[in-house]
Amino acid sequence: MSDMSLNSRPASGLLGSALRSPSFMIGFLLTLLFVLAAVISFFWVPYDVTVLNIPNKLKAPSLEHWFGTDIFGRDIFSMIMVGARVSIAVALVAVGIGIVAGVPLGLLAAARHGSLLDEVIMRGNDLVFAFPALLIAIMITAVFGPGAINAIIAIGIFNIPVFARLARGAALSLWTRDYVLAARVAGKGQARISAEHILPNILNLLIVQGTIQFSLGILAEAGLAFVGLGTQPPLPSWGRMLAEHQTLYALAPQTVIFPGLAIVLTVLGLNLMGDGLRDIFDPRLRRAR
Amino acid sequence: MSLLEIEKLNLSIYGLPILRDVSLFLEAGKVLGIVGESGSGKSMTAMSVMQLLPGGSEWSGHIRLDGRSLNECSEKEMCRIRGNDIGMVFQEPMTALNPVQTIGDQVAETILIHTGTSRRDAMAIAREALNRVGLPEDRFPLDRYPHNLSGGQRQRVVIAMAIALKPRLLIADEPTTALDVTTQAQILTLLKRLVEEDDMGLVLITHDLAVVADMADEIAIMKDGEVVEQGKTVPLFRRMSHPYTKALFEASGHVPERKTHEIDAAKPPVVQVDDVIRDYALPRTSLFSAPGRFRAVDNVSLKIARGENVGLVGESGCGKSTLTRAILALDSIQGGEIRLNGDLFSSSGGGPNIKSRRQVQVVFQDPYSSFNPRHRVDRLITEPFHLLDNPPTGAERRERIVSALTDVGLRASDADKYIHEFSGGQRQRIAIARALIIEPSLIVLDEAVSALDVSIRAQILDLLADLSDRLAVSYLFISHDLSVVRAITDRVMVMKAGRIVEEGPTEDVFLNPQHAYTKELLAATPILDAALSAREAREHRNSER
Amino acid sequence: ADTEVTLGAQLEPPNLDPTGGAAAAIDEVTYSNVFEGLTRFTSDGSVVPGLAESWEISDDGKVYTFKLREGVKFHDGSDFTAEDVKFSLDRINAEESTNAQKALYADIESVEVVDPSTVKVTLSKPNGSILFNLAWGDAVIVAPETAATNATNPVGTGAFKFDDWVEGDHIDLVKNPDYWGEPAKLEKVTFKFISDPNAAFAAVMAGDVDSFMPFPAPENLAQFEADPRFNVVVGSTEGETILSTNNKQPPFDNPKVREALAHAIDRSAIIDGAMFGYGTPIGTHFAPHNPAYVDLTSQSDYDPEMAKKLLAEAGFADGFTTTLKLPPPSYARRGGEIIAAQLRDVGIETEISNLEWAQWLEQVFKGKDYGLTIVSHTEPMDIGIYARPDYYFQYDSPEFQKIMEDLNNTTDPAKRTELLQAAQKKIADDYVNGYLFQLANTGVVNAKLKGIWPNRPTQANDMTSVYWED
Amino acid sequence: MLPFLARRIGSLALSLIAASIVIFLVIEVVPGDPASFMLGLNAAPDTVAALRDSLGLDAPAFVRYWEWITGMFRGEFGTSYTYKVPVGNLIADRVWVSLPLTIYALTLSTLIAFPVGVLAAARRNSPTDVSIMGVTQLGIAVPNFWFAMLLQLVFAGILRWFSAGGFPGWDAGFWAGMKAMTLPAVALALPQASILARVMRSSLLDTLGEDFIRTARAKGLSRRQALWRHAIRNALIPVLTIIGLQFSFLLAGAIIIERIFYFPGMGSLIFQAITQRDLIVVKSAVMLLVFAVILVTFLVDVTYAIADPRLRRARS
Ligand SMILES: Nc1ncnc2c1ncn2[C@@H]1O[C@H](COP(=O)(O)OP(=O)(O)OP(=O)(O)O)[C@@H](O)[C@H]1O
Ligand SMILES: Nc1ncnc2c1ncn2[C@@H]1O[C@H](COP(=O)(O)OP(=O)(O)OP(=O)(O)O)[C@@H](O)[C@H]1O
Ligand SMILES: [Mg+2]
Ligand SMILES: [Mg+2]
Repeated sequence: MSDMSLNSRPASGLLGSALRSPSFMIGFLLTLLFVLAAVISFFWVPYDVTVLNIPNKLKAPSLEHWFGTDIFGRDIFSMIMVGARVSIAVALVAVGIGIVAGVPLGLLAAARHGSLLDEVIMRGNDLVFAFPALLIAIMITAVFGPGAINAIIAIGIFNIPVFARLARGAALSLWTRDYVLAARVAGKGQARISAEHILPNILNLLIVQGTIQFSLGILAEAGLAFVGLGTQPPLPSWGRMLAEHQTLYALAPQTVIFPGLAIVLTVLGLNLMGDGLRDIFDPRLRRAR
Repeated sequence: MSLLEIEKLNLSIYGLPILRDVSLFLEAGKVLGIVGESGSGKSMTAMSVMQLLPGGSEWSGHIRLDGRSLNECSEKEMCRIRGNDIGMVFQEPMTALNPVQTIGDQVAETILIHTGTSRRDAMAIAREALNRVGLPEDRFPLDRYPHNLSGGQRQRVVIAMAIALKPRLLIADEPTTALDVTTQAQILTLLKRLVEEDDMGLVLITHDLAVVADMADEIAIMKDGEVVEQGKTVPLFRRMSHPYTKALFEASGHVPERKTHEIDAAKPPVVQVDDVIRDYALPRTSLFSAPGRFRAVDNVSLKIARGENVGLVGESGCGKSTLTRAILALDSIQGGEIRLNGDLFSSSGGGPNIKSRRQVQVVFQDPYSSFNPRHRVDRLITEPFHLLDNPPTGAERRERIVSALTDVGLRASDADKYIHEFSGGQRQRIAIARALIIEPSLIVLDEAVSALDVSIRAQILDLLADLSDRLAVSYLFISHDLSVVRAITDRVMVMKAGRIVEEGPTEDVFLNPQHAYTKELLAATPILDAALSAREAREHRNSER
Repeated sequence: ADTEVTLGAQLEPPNLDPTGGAAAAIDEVTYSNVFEGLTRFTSDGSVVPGLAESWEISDDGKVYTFKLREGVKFHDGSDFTAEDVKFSLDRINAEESTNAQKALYADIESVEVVDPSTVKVTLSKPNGSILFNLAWGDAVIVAPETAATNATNPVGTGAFKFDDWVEGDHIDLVKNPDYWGEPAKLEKVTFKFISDPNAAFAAVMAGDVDSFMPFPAPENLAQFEADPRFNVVVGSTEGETILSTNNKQPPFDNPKVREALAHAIDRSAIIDGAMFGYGTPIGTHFAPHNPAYVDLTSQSDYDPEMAKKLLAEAGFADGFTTTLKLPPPSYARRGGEIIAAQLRDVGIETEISNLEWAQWLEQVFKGKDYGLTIVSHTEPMDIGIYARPDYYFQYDSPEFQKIMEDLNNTTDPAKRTELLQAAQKKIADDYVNGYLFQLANTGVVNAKLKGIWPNRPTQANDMTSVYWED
Repeated sequence: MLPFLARRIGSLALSLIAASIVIFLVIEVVPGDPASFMLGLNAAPDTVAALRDSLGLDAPAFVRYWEWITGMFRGEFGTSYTYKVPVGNLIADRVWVSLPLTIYALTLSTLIAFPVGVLAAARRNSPTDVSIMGVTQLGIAVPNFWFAMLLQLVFAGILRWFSAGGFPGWDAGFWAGMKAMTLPAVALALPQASILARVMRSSLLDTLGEDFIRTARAKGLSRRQALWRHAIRNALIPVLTIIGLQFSFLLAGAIIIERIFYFPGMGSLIFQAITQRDLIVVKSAVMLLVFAVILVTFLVDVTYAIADPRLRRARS
């Protein structure tokens, strides 16, 4: 797997193979759908999600309320649109943290392969992995209080070793490439080589992993929100919608089915897209097809 | 009736034609050599016989083994034929064996699959097969794992697997390409012996004309999926009716024209290596003991004068690349010092002297991995500008790029292309351009032509000779291919186990080797002319008898 | 008939010593079942004799002489005597005491053993609530030998004995055959702890528990009601659910702002939205089922226009922003969202933060770092907290403190009622907090199970008279 | 093999020390006082102070760290602030519930994933493969708490085949215990099985592309024989890693599932202890989990060495 992007070629032809990959296309469309929902929600939603209409609560789906209304009479469709925003933002920033902190660490460890620094970075990664993620998230929220920011930090911390490991592994195999040797012969330093030669060539790998971590981030946010540690009201969040209506499974199924589906489809979309991207970037598989 | 008959074999993979009208015949007890450049369809022909073609393949024509048509065989019947009637040996001994099974199990598996014998008997037969390929019981018990064996030993295991059931036909697809010359010679001798002992038919696929001239009774020459010429070895080479055969032949023995270089003794040598030691740290064996060391370069000293071409030969793993990396100051050294044009470049104490770095550039073996696939040629070849105090910009930069490209026989317009738009030979030219662009005094060429087809190799050698004449640049030319070294260098050094064991003017060393190892190396190197003459003499004797 | 019952409960007790912690869950398991006090509550909230058969009160109201029941034995077989009473009461007031309600018994000056079945309790000053206070779980009588281990192995005098505790899952009590009073009808009672409301619903539906009181999700009650297997019980609790306001934090130090707050809140929407209709609106900090209750809800009717006007008068025509810190129970979380929306309508923006109990205690209760919060005060008759200026509302009214002092010095019931009503009015007039509703005791009980207390005068699941109907 | 073990054990010890410091420091900064939590709304400040004192909360940090660590070596974990029972017993009880649940779930997920992954790889690009891949994608995308609630509703609430949750204790009998574990184990196992099946498939496909598979085919092995005799054992290495990771996830990451099924496992113990600020339980329980994870990683490494003879030499 780690070899996939290492044979990558420039963008030409990727678009064509993207269009021919069904899993990428389905994934891309699903993802696009939710990104659009999030973007549109900034300008327009069918109903204001901060206005409660208690007499109108728990209405089944209808023409007025496509997905019905929730326990406070809010429009579930609108809440899902705004919730998309939250999910995407939380997951995006968390993945961002993972990339921004993890990739340089991984590149550094690879550049200093075998040194004490490398060992320290790798053992540090193992250490983070050794902590059960959800527990640490709970501890973090116990220290700093619940909220979107802390959820982001909690999820982000666990993304760091993921990206550090990935970057290190891929970078290590690139460091043995002749073109890296050639750059060293040209007198370039480790930082410069990492930036010019290593990073661009592991980008594909990072994009694929990023997509997958992104979907995991959405699931994690939902999980945290479900135990009450994620985004706080009044901002809607898919996980909290599920948590707040978990007792209404039988009475008002729309309140749990739609947010649940939103999570499932988004995660599915992202995973399919990641899979598709992997196939597209991986020349070995491409040849086989 | 021939042992193997291939008649009008056509193959396409996902609609892409790969083989066209390939027809080949082989008698029992004979060797058929198939030669041709990379991608000419040699392996695919072999795979068609095995019926192990990749997905999306469609083929037509006839393949008969001992008169039995494989066209009509079901997959199940093919399974019975493979390993039993046809054995196959592949090129890469390092990956051809299952790393988590013992060699005994892997050899015995062939027997267990095809015969109803007990495991014990199968192990006994496996033992015997391993003995036959020269892996005796006392040193190679059945419960060894592949990773304990060297490449040549692994290749023997693969051969043992293929011949365990004494198949009628053995196909060997480049069985020695990954091995060094001495091991290659042993494996080839082994194959020859097995053919004689078992009266087996052997299809030997290779791109090395010398090997095939030595081994094969009949030769088929392939190009672009077609057999362009086929016939008995000696007449085929003597006649060479097809122009491609002729080109191939000429290219493989090609010696570029070179002027002799005058050495200016007054100037300091381009590179002077004094008592260099390079140790690799081995992984720690325990937390507290100091890590072990492996001495890959052991007290090596050498000198290269301006304009001189020096060769460095030796078998795989003897430390050639390690020495190169030390000269390029890519790795720190543990002893000695390296001077470039008289200035200290690197020593065991300190890191490299950046100022001197521009004096030395390098060309690597693999033209495919030598370039960052994301950069255009202009950016690729100007990378060494980094070493200059005032890198040229604008028009001057462009000019330097164009002149470097034209120097290596490429066009100015190639500067804006990506590396994947070039062939292997062109890539190697670009690599040379990159090395030349800052006008270094020494270029290290580490197996720079080993990955190229013979005809392209000939072109690159010409280019190198030409450049060295025109620009007075020195080469350190590293290769395991003695004929290439002989063609291009003035002086040669022979390396063994981290030490230089012999050194002298190239022709002297080749004609009159002093060290036993050099002699062994030379004896093992197949040479086309010599092989042909030997075969001719043999055939002549046989026909007289 | 069946003689075993499994009760569902949302919170697991941290330990089983009611004298060593405030957790309601401790009393919910042990009160009256395992431990008994001198007096005790009945289902309707009145105080009746417990381990004390009777008592006499001196004329100055300072000396209580309790006549103890005879023939009472602790579960370990030892006799219950006046010494145990003295030990238990002295222990509450000892310096190193960790009794959560120590303040309730601060007036006890001394406890004397007159004879093995008589105890004389002397107060430093008259306290009309002392019999009531002694009925709390925090004043149960324990034996000196076992006091230290009651947390994990409670030994009391009640109709049930502690049997087994699988931490995190359940606690078993078994019938005490040697009970002094009428023996329990059940052989075994199991308390099963299910914190998740959805799991609670599933557990009831699956028949894993026979009763779940209070049931944490009022929205499911309608479904149980429709199911003939279950009875839905709606009773009263002592829980005044209020929008606690930080009276010292600007702008809430301005009575006008607090009044505006009171008018901005629509109680019926909250009861409907957060509690699915279960709950009685209150206008002051007092339980509506108490005879002394005065209905003051009209004083803080929902009137957003009025609220805006008052805000403008107070100088906040453009509104302001404050914090709303919510503890975990769903009345608080849901109520909080509704109140936030209602306050937004009058221009008050709230930043909601959902806190765990520990954080709530730290930030709100102890640190007084909050603007608004919602919490249910479930202690019975706890209007006295308004007399503590350092209490987290930070309400400091000498007038109110005077009323409370008078109340403590009064034993005459009519006079006490009068004072209690004055107190209720005073805090309503000062709009100390937003008074929302009295928490209802809503639960679901197997239709065949009889004798469960419908009301919750204190945190208790008195199982002594529960039985299965055939 | 021995030096390899020594080296791994050394780094294992270092990791544990680092982990214990991290845990202790995090616990130090968690706001919230166990004493005031226990005493509730009406407690007087001096009561709280008395309780803090009796809980030993006021000693300096270094002393408490040292006592904690040395205590653990003696097998003493202190007494839970709230439960008032020895932390060791508390954790031991939960481990006997969590560990079987983890093993149950892991077994289920492996039993499902293994054949499914092999089937998909063997029939690469066939409709079977495509649909298996689709279903596993869905399995990964479905939040496990959502799935758990659904299981509970259907199998406990409607069909009433299982109780909705809880754990009767092993005293109630082995089968009663297994039955109580079934729904949580299934809820935990299915998403994990999806992941595992995908890893199994791709690892197997990678291995099937290796040269030695071609060698095996040339010996006359059929596709299926080559798969079973040569590919699977080699493909198992990445699969082992994932199983190792899943073990740690299941052991502690099951908090949400444990909540839904009010299952008295390690996850809910820690969750509850955090809410009650029973920090003495939290730190030892988390330490134990981290220890378990590090230990499993270690075991996986050693298993690698057994599965792959190359590693035995390379590291020794
Ligand atoms: N699995 C495959 N799928 C599609 N095309 C293939 C596949 N393998 C080989 N080819 C193509 O078939 C042609 C012949 O390849 P083949 O491997 O037979 O060459 P060869 O003569 O053995 O070369 P070499 O000396 O490099 O081994 C090449 O053009 C190659 O690109
Ligand atoms: N990073 C390393 N660590 C330890 N040993 C190494 C390392 N790199 C190379 N070696 C060992 O050093 C010796 C010399 O290796 P080197 O690559 O220089 O050989 P070479 O002569 O270039 O061989 P080839 O012809 O195969 O390229 C070999 O025995 C090799 O196993
Ligand atoms: Mg080939
Ligand atoms: Mg080399």
